[in-house]
Amino acid sequence: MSLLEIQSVSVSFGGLMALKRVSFALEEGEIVGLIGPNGAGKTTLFNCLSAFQPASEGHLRYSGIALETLSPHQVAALGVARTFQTSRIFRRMTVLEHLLVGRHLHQRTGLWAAIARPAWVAREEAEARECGLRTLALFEDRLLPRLHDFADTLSYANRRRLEIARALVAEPRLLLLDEPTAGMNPHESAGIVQLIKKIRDLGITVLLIEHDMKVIMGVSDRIVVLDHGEKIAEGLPEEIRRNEEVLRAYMGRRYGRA
Amino acid sequence: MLVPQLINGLTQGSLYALIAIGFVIIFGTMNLVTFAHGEVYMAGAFVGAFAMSLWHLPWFVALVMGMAAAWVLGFLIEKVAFRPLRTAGHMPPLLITIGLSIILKDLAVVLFGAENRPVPSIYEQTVRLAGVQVSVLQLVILGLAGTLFLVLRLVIQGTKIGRAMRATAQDHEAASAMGVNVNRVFSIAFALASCLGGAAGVMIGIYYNAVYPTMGGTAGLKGFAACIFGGLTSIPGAILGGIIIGVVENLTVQFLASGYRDVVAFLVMVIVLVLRPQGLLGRKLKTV
Amino acid sequence: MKTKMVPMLLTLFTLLLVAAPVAWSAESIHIAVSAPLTGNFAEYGQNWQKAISMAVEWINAAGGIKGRPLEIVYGDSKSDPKDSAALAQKFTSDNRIVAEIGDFSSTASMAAQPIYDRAGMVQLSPTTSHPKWAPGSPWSFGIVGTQAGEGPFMARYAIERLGKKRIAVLHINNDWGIASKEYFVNAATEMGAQVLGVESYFETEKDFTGVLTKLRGLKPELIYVPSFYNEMALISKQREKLGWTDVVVMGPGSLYSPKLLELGGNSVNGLYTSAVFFPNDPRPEVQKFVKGFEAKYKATPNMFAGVAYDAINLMAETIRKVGTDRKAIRDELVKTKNFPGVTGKIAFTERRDVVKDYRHLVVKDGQFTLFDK
Amino acid sequence: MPLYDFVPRRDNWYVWLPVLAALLLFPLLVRSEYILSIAVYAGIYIILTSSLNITNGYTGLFSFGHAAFYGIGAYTAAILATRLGLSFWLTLPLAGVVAGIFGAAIALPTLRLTGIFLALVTIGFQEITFLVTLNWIGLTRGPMGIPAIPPPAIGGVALSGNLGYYYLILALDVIVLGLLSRIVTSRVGRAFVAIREDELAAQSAGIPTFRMKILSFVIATFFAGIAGAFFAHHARFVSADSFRLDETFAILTMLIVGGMGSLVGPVLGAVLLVVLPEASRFLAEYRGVVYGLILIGVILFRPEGLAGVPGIIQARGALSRVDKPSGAGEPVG
Amino acid sequence: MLELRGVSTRYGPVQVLWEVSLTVGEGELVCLLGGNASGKSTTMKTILGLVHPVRGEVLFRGRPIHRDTPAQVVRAGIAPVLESRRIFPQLTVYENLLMGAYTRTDGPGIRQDIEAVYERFPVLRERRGQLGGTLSGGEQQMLAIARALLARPRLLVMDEPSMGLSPLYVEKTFEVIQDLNRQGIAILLVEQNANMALAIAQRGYVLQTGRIVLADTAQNLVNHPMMRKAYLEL
Repeated sequence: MSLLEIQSVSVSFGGLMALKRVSFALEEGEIVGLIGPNGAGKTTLFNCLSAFQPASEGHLRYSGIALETLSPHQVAALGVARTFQTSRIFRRMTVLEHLLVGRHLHQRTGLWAAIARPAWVAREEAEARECGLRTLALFEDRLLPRLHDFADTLSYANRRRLEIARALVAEPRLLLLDEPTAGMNPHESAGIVQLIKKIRDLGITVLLIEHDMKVIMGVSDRIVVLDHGEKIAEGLPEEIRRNEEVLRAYMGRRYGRA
Repeated sequence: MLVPQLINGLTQGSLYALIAIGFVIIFGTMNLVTFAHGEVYMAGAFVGAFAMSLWHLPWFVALVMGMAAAWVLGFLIEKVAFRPLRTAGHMPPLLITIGLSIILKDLAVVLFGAENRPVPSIYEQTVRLAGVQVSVLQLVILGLAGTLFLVLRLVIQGTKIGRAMRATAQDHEAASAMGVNVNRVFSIAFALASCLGGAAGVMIGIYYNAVYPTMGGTAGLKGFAACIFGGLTSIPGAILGGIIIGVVENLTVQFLASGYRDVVAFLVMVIVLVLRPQGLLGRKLKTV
Repeated sequence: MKTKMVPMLLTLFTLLLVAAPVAWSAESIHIAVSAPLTGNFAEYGQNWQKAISMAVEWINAAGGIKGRPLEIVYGDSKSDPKDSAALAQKFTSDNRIVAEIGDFSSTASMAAQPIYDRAGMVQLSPTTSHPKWAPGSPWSFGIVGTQAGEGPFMARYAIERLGKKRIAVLHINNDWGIASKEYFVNAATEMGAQVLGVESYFETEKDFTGVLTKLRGLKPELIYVPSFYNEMALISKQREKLGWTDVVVMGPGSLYSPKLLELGGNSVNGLYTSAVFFPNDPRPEVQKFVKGFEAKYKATPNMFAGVAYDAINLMAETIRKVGTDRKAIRDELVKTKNFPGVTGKIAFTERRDVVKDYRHLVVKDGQFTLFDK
Repeated sequence: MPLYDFVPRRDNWYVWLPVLAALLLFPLLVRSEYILSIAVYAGIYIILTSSLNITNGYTGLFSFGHAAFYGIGAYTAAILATRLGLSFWLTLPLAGVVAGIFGAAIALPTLRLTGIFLALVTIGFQEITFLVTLNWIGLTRGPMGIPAIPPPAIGGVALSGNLGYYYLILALDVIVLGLLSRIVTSRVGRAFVAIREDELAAQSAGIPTFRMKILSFVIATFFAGIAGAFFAHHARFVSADSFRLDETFAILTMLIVGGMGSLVGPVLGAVLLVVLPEASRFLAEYRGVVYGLILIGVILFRPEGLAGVPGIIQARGALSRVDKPSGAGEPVG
Repeated sequence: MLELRGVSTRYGPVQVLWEVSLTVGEGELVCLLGGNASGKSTTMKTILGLVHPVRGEVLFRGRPIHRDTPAQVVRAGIAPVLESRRIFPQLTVYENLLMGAYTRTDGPGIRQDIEAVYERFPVLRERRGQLGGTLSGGEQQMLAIARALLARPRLLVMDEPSMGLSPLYVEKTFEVIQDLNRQGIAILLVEQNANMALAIAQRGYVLQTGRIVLADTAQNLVNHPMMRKAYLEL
């Protein structure tokens, strides 16, 4: 059984079809790139997967569980974490606090425990902190020295890293990354490529939206291409590279000759 | 007693509608809510009252003066409270207008005293229409409110600045790219909204024969409720909302008790907000 | 470590709190007045203030109380129970203050009552007329009379003197208004009148068209309106505009004010009311007060000014007799008999309120005139 | 460390010792009923602002109806004490519970709304509560208010002077602030802040945002109810006028002036704005004007208040995302 | 006629354009190409005065306009066709056209020009009383172009006119663009659809992550190996 199966999913906004019967599957441990020109429906698909956007048709199965009827936090509880296209960091929280929020699902302190503070609450917090620091170590010295800095003082690239760290600390099985290198310089992007590989080595399956083709080609095991809401190609990076349909989607038809 | 109550409600409702339209214009173009609108209405009412009682001017001159004063006040409020905070989200301008409303109300108390200021009566006669005794003043107010609605419609639908206001409301970046001076449109929209509030203030002063510094509070909230009824963005919706609230209030007085009439207005507001935040006639607002 | 800021700031606040009290001259005798100087009832509070200031001026010009000048400490309660209670805290904790006058509304007076009671200080209200007020504490006094007296008096006026049997009531919805309504309605029903309907309004309302339309539908011969003159003027004008002319309007003595004539214009002609205070009253104390008030403020005093004037004079008189001890003042005040007030003779019942004489008035040609028929 | 970041912890509790000592000694130094009564009011407002801070500051839900819950608490205590003769020690928690239930009842249907709509519904609720209190004479005695509420008794002795009330509210403040600080420094408090900062991101971190928002509302309204009960037993009289929209605005102003999203801010705001008008009686007539000017000045020049977390009131609700073309790039004249 | 010199633009902390320089000559049709998020739209907004650059300058007919308001830019003779059309959905077609002529005060001239665009786009005449939002995507595109023409521009700046349109309307749009250019209006065409744009343009620039990486004649660009790379990183 595939980890994630997307079966003929369509989404329409008031008559406009953002996704048209898109189907593909993700196997455990894969890195799959999701590409396509602007408006192709990539982020819409992500929103469907994380239950922010209901699918008008089709099915989404994650390790056999239907995602359609769940709410976003329930999807997260299943082990699906995501980042957002435009960084959605908690601007007035510190780096460490982001990681603690990321551990939310692995903690159980509720209102009464917060007030009564039995010993296990402190242990739970210490464990979350541990786990957070371990996760930050993946980013070498980018975030660790800024543990107590507010997120809105971070550089753009660090904000994206922080978002990834927050998703990772939840120990997901499936990680959805939406343009993790947007706004990064080539050197920083290369770092993200390494990071994504490390993430895969942790046993996490990655679905990646990315505009930087160097990143996509460098990291993906397979690539799925969307255009105007339809899947127009799926295959290994080499195959996609040679695919004329993909080229046309990006560069347009030749005027007068199409 | 049903027909007279309907007429009472209609008269009162048309004045709520004038206040509500102000909220619609401001929210529609700027996507912001003002809390000082009731105090603008109060200021207009005072100017109108002074014009009639101290300077003994005819009521229509008082009306124009009240509207002009409200226009100027609205213009200033936009400059002080909204202009510096255009990109700051909803809350800061809202809170500033709360501050302004407290200041205006207290200044009015200090300057004019807390008591009622009498406003001379006009059109004290009644006429019989289809067997029902109707106050001439009520008819005059209804006529005036109707005229203002029409003039407003002409301004918004038929003039260049009206078109610019609508365009700005729909897409202020695109309007800006067309060469519209968005700040100027905002100023004018705010002043226009205030001016209608001022008109309502003058008329309510004449209708109830009294103006007083705290008159803005409840009136502002009721106008707001009416505006929500119409979904914050629809002028016909606001007019309908105002009239419905006016009529329902008077029916509440007739069939329930006078003390409950405001409850009904706010209940309507809360229910509409919870069940249909876009209002009855408002366009659906995008979220997320 | 910037965290030191926290204790430092808190210490600063503590100092502010300590520094708050203000000093005043030592030898004066201080009487506190808790009154609505701003807010919805500001007009009535300002009437008090005018009358009280004038009385104090006169007392001090005549050498004060045994050589000591009288000084008033005003507190603005807005007639809000919370402010009135806060002022009570302030007044009772100030050792120089010997007694208090106020508050305006029954609600505000009763909110402060337990505090004066606890501290042991006289609370003499010029206007509180709720029958349950004065009996609520041995330290509470009322001098305007109670609704228990005025209500039946007005009912008799309506039914026996004017011969109106179909009656509707429109009252202000507060302690005073409800008590007024109840005593009037009970008395009227007992006297055989038919009370067709009772409506109420809140103090902030200005629109009476709806409620008047409703009452009109009941076809009463008389409407009894326990309210203040401000609202009465609006009610009359709006009634006139609705064309409702075939009805007699009556209300208690709170309506009696020149302001009613000014605000109400023609619409209040034919209105029946009563008064405990009447400026044309030939008694010398009344004439002295009215002349002085008119000279000083260019306006005729109303009932509110009159009762406040009586309150301060009664208080000054009591202090003159027994000195400045709070307890002694109370014990002496209880014994008051036949104090010649401008609102009539003041003699406290065992409930520490008074029984007033009322005069029948009617508005004729824009003037209050004594009604005698 | 900025002031807004101050949270009592194991390693810094000692800085509070001199403060606590000063507060304990304070009444013995001033010995003025009047000043003590001001201090008691400041204590009540500390609870009100701190609890409002949970929704408006920490969770970023702008409620404009706090005075209504304060009033519900006060009336609950007043009615239970005068009709059923319950003691303060019972009415206090019950008032909190009743206010919290109302909070949940209001929150359930309305918390799906965000930003300005939530503010408007709470204003509507505020007005309705006021008017119902005024009209439901059978329960609340309407405009007459409820007098003769018994004072709290400690060990069978009823409090009489403000000295007792002072120590009582001091203890209550310490407890409430202690509870609130435990809540906001826990996983629950972090979830609140995450919702304020970015609701979608919070959801995708697995936070059940709807449930947490309700919880935040219930906590805030519970403590407002507690403040109300104390008020009722202190003033010994409640009437609807004390819990109107102006009162909400006053609490809101204190919160904004003190600063939102921090534990220290609301305390500073409440104390400052209770003391300032009393210390400046000469401004009596202009008090409202001064309040308004302070509010405007703070929002224009220091929107985070004295000790608040910067940027909270500028946070954009869902509605402002409607005008997506704006706000990008440098502002253009 | 239009010249950008070393323009850098940022949104808050994020720099989007880095030292962008380009020129559009009198009567020229120049395209600005690039993949997703390469900075094309920001370049356009910078030219239109909707965003102000932090460094560098924008000259139009020799005069700096990078500190001007959008209104001044329009008056100077630059009209925009914004990305995804951005017509006013609640205004009628006719009113949308009037908005295009917002900065003009010559009533008769405006009426004449509206007649002229009706001639060019008969469908707009048919729908003149309809609300803009009820038009189909292609019709909206025609309206957006017509609206820009009503400013009587010397330079038309078009942001991705092909986006989200059916192939038929894409062709139609490009025909119109070519036609307008033949009549002497200079055009800066910001496009993702490189092949199509290069087929009608005289020169082209390629943006990649906020920097100009290629500048050449259209003919040379069509088969330039860098093109593929710029888009697909091949």
